[in-house]
Amino acid sequence: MSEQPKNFGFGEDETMLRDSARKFFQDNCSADKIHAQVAHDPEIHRPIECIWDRDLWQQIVELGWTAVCVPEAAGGIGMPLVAAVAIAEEAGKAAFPSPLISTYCATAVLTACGTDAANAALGDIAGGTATTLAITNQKGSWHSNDTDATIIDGKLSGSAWFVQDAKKCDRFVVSARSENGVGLYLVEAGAANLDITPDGIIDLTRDQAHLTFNGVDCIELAAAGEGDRVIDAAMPTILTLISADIVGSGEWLLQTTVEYAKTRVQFDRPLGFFQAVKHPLVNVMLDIDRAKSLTYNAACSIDAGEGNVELNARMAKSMASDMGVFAASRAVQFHGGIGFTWECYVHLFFKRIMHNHVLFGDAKYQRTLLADMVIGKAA
Amino acid sequence: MSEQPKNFGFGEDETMLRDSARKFFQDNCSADKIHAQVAHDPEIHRPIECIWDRDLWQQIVELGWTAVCVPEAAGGIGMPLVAAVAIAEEAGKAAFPSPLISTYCATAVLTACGTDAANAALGDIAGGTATTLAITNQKGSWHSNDTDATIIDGKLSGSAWFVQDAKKCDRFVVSARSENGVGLYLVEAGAANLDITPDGIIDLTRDQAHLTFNGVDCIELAAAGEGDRVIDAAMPTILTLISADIVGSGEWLLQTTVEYAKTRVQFDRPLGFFQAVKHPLVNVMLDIDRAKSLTYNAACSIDAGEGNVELNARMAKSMASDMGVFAASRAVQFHGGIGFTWECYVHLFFKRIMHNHVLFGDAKYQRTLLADMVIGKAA
Amino acid sequence: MSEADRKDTPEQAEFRQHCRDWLAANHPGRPPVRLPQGALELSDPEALHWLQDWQKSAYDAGLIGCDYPAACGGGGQEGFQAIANQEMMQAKTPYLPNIIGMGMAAPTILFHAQDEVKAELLPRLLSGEDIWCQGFSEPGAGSDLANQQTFAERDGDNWVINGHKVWTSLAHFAEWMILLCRTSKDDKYNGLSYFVVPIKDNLDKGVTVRPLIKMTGETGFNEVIFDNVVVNDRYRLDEVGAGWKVAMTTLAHERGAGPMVTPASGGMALEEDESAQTSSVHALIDLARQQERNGKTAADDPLIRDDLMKMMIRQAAFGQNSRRMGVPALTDHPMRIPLQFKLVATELAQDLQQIAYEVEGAASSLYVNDDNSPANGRWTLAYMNSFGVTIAAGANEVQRNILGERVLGLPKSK
Amino acid sequence: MSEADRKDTPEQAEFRQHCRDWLAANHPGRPPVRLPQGALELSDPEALHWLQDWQKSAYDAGLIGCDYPAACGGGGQEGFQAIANQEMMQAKTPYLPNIIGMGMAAPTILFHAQDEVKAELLPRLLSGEDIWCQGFSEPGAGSDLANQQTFAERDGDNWVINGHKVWTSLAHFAEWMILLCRTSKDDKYNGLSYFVVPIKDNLDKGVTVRPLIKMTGETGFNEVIFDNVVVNDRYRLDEVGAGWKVAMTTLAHERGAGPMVTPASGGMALEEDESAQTSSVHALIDLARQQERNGKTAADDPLIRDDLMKMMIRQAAFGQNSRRMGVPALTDHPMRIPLQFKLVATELAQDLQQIAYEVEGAASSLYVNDDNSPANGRWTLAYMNSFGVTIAAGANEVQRNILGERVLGLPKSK
Repeated sequence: MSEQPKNFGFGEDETMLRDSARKFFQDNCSADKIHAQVAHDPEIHRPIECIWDRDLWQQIVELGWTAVCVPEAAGGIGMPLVAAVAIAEEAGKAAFPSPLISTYCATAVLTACGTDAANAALGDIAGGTATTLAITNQKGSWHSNDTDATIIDGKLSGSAWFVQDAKKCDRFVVSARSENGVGLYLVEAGAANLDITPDGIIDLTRDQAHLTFNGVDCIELAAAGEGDRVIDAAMPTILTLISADIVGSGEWLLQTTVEYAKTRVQFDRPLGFFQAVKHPLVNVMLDIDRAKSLTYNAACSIDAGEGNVELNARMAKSMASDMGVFAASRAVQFHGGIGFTWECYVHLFFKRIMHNHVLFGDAKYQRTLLADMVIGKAA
Repeated sequence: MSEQPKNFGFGEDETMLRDSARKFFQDNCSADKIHAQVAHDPEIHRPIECIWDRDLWQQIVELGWTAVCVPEAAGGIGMPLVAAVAIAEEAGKAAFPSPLISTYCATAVLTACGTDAANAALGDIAGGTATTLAITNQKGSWHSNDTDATIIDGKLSGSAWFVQDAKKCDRFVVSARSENGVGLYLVEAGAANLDITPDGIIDLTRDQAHLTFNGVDCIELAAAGEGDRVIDAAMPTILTLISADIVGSGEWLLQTTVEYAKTRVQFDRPLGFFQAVKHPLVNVMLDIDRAKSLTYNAACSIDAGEGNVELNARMAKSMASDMGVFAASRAVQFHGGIGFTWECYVHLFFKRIMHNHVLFGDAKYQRTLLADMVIGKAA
Repeated sequence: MSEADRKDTPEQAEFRQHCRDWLAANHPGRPPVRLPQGALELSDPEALHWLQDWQKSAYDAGLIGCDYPAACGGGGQEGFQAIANQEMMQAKTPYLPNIIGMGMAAPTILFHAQDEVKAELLPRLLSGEDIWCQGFSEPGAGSDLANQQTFAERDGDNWVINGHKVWTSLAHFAEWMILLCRTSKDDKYNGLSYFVVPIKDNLDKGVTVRPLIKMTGETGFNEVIFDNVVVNDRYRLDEVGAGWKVAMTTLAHERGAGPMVTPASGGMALEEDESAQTSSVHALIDLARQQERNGKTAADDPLIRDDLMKMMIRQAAFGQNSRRMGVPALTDHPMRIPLQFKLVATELAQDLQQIAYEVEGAASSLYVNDDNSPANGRWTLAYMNSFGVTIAAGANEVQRNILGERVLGLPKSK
Repeated sequence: MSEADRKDTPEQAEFRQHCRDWLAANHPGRPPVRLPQGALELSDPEALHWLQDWQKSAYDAGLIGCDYPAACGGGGQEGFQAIANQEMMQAKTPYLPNIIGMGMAAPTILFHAQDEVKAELLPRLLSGEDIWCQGFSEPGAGSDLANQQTFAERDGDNWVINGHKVWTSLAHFAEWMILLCRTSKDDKYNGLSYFVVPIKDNLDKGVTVRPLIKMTGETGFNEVIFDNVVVNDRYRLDEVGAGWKVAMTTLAHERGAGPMVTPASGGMALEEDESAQTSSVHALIDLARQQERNGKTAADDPLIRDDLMKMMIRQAAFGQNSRRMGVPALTDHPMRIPLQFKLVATELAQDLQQIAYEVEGAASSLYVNDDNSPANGRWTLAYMNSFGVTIAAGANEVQRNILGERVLGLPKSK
């Protein structure tokens, strides 16, 4: 039996932090407020823009949320990952547009670097410097060894793709290849010879871009040949954070749809009377609870530094991705005609979930890797 | 668009034959009669026995059912495959214990041989000689090139496995390897140096055995090196016949469960009032209709001798196998406690379907081969 | 179509030849503007008018409405429409724009309207000159069609209509609407009546048509508000209070289960590239061949391959079910297959389009307004739009009730 | 259990040490005969008696019933049972045979019986000397528990019982039965009363116990017929007409949602070979590694691998849900997880066992009476038996109603 704490390491501090986060989002990020903010232009060929509330970001920074998982040695609070997971879950429940979760992902990679440069960057994150990962190639490979960027004589060339919240961030953690292998490098958003091209994306609650490097100055975070190892070490944390985001969004969709099913009357009965609605909603709940517990378990095992962290994290992401797609589709379906309209908030969460569903690998991808881990590579 | 007949080649003769088969089974093979016959001993470690009604077999032969698909040239009636498929479907609906479908499968292989010896054997089938295939190895490979039997100097050695209705049949069509490849050989059930070892199987409506050859005399049906090609040519017909059997059993399970759901009262309502029962039953119906139409289409394309016969047959078997497992599980579940008892006839069809589900490859296996056909082998 | 040929009577064979000759000479060619996947999504007037011209020419040639009485502008034949449809499909023609008119309004008018109303409305309906829309759905009446709140009050020879209809496709182009509404508050079902309403003529007389925005950001559906709109009693179909019965005629034909064969052309690829169609498994297979997923070709992933094969099998089964529906000897219950079509087709498309996200991997995040989006973001857009149809025209949950009750004979779930 | 240690009070820590010491010295070792997967399937008297001896010794050592009052033969402690259960699990002990008695009868008796009846029945129940069974299900009362037809008629100080109970596990060994039956025909719910009935003493006085044969051919369940069986009124629990309320106490504890922690040991592999257990994904993975499917090793098939991983994830989630249930801060609704267990556990096992057919391929046709059947036919047998639990104790359709109504607050589906 595991030596890990029964409560997933979810102690008083973590609970207080989670509750304050929940209150913060209730006070500042009601669904109607977010919708008015990010969904003001339904036009399908709308100009690509990045909408978010910088003041809220400042408040978050002052609340210390960016410092939560930064090691104390690097100027952070050094709380366990479950604390960040709790915040990520609440952020998902609010469909919160911000670079917070991207910055948590960058924090995980920087922490795994363990270099002075990385620690300095971590300190800046604690101070509010939004930072995101640029470690994916144009083919959308999640493999730590794949990158379209190269580094020669300390300058970056090539490109990085599917960079999350790029326009909201001040810095990028870029993976680039040289003859010695893949290394990690810190790039300022304002750096010379760096093009940040925003993508037109479905999710209204985040932005995404691809970066083009034409000889960009950078700071080495992990030496060539170390980068892929570092990313692999951080990946379980990244997967766990995205899972938490999905779990939060899934719970919002479940509760919102349940409320609708209680009030909406069809055939002289509330919708929720019908088992064709009730039982799928129960199945959504079952999947949410599976994903939620697996996510906490993954975070807890990462905090405990125990063996199966990758296994636990990929189980969580696989369950969360499948749950998210299911929860989102049932929410639209059971909201009926209104759920299919732009004015109904369901689509905000639907789109955020469909984005997270594939981010860092969908459920099939996770299970394929799990099978190799657990069963062994197929002959 | 296809040049095949819109009615799947289901003309007056075929319809008459189907209707007479339906009546025959209604008159002679009611579920309670079959159950009393094959389920008389529930004991889990019961002695392995082969129970069937030879008189009914004689009647079938006299009705010409074994001759239906035997070419006229070989002394048969030479009707299209859809005729045999119609009978197989009715047989499945009655969970009919007999070597009929096994004999149809053997007929397909013998017809594909095209040799005088094979034509002679076909003539005997038309006359009522029950014949079955012995073309599977101990590993349960459905590949035409895999066999555990060898032939040297015209005598068979080795073994054949998963031989259907073996104890009911007078003859076996055996695939065996020699240095020139796989050939097909006719063996009499009473041949010297042949051991027929019955398997203990779950399905109560058929028997199965493995054969051991210790230098058994045989007649060559297809020359060494021809056998696998012949089996491949016949496989679409075999898959289509098994699919038809599953479709028939599935329809019986659907109708029986629907009747139960109309009468069984729970919570002061007939069971079928509840969408938790109604909607899964509708889904079973949808799957049955898919499998049924795909089965007729496969048979029709085989009769038309058109290109995609293997594609059509594997689509039918994949759909039928998945449908069968689903229909069987819902039938037991919705019959509640009674459906879980030996005295309820549902288990006869449940077990027959679970057997057919894997026979000649389950749904996953079929789709894997389909993907190679349609998408091309994966890189 | 050789089999079909074999079955034709001499008259039918002659008509089939006429269709072929005319189509060979009068195929409209490719559209000048991009057409949406279906007529219900038409928003560009130019596209509409081009399609109306096509329908008019086919109508004038006798390929549309052939089975309708001559007195209603039809061809007065029997079994000709199916032939014309086959030949128009064979000739890969564009679809017909007046889809609600022909599929739902026309048969309802034919069976329930007064003769002079038939003569007044059906010719311009069949010719496509008058576009029709359907006023059934309301904010409070989704799948529960009988829960109509829109009210028509008798006023001498007229009715005064007040209410609010939603999800009215094509209303922004429509001259006419088939309207189900309430004429009595005393009885849920027998308090309904059915009208045909000239909405375009009443745009300045109490009718307001407003676009509804879908979750994709597209328009297409509308809401229609009735504010003391006056309609003459001659435009009432069948008796006062018989609206539910009349609506059943409409719905039966919508589900392909009515006696009249709906005029339908089509078969023309809407994009130069066949594989652009988001309803085709083979289009998704083509996408999977080109698309990188998690850095590898999607079509090489065994799990994606299995999903694609599952979809291919369901798509093939759908086609073979339509084929079997035409063979009475092979269908125990006449409604068993027809009543499945809407449910099966919409769920097949939805599941197919959902798989596209996994096929596209990271790139599924890109929308139609991004140059790098796979297949121009068509698949992810189609997935979101798919809910429009699994919800519309009686949510699929209701479709399952209908099948369970009408075909399997299970008790009503109400 | 370090974490658990940290949480123990000094008394609890002392008790935990006592459990460890006693178990180290008194573990019963391996059974002399093969045991079924669960106590409910016990059919071999020798197996039963060996397990009864184990329960008695654990009871005498104070590891069973610790939280029950001393007056009822319990230990009079609080929170000790959970510790004893943890330690017995740790020590990989066999399971306890009187599972219905401890899990359902004991808490119901504790909360609803007269004191002298508690004192009379609970000691021999907790010690396992008296085996108990449950008389809830009837031919006409499956998931609809309140539809009881068995009738108890008042006769002075006694009740005369007539009726027919089914699916009564362990009845063939049981001294006692908890019986829900009807005492009034006027009210469905308030017409029910609850008794404890000495069935073994009445075998020659109107009680008949008959085995029911499962679809597998195995026995295990029974039917119990009551023919004018006389039971004293002292054996009635709570008021006449309060049977439904009393039954809720029973069901809450059956679903692990009651206040009393059920004494439970276990952890011992029932077969020499761990992988023989049909409820474990890893056991199926081991099978897939050995098993040929369509001529290839099943564990190499990407589709089988994916199914196995899906199951592994669900199994892990089940364990982590149990863990989270103990953390109030992480559970919004106290019943949300507990009420899932029966549903989730039974469907997980059923789906797992269904996959075994595909893992085994052609060999799945072989039954337990065939020497070549994979894993001695254990998996295919388990699949059929799995329906016993998805149907029993409130079919899973009803479990979903309960979750939708009690946890999500959706309106009743009745």
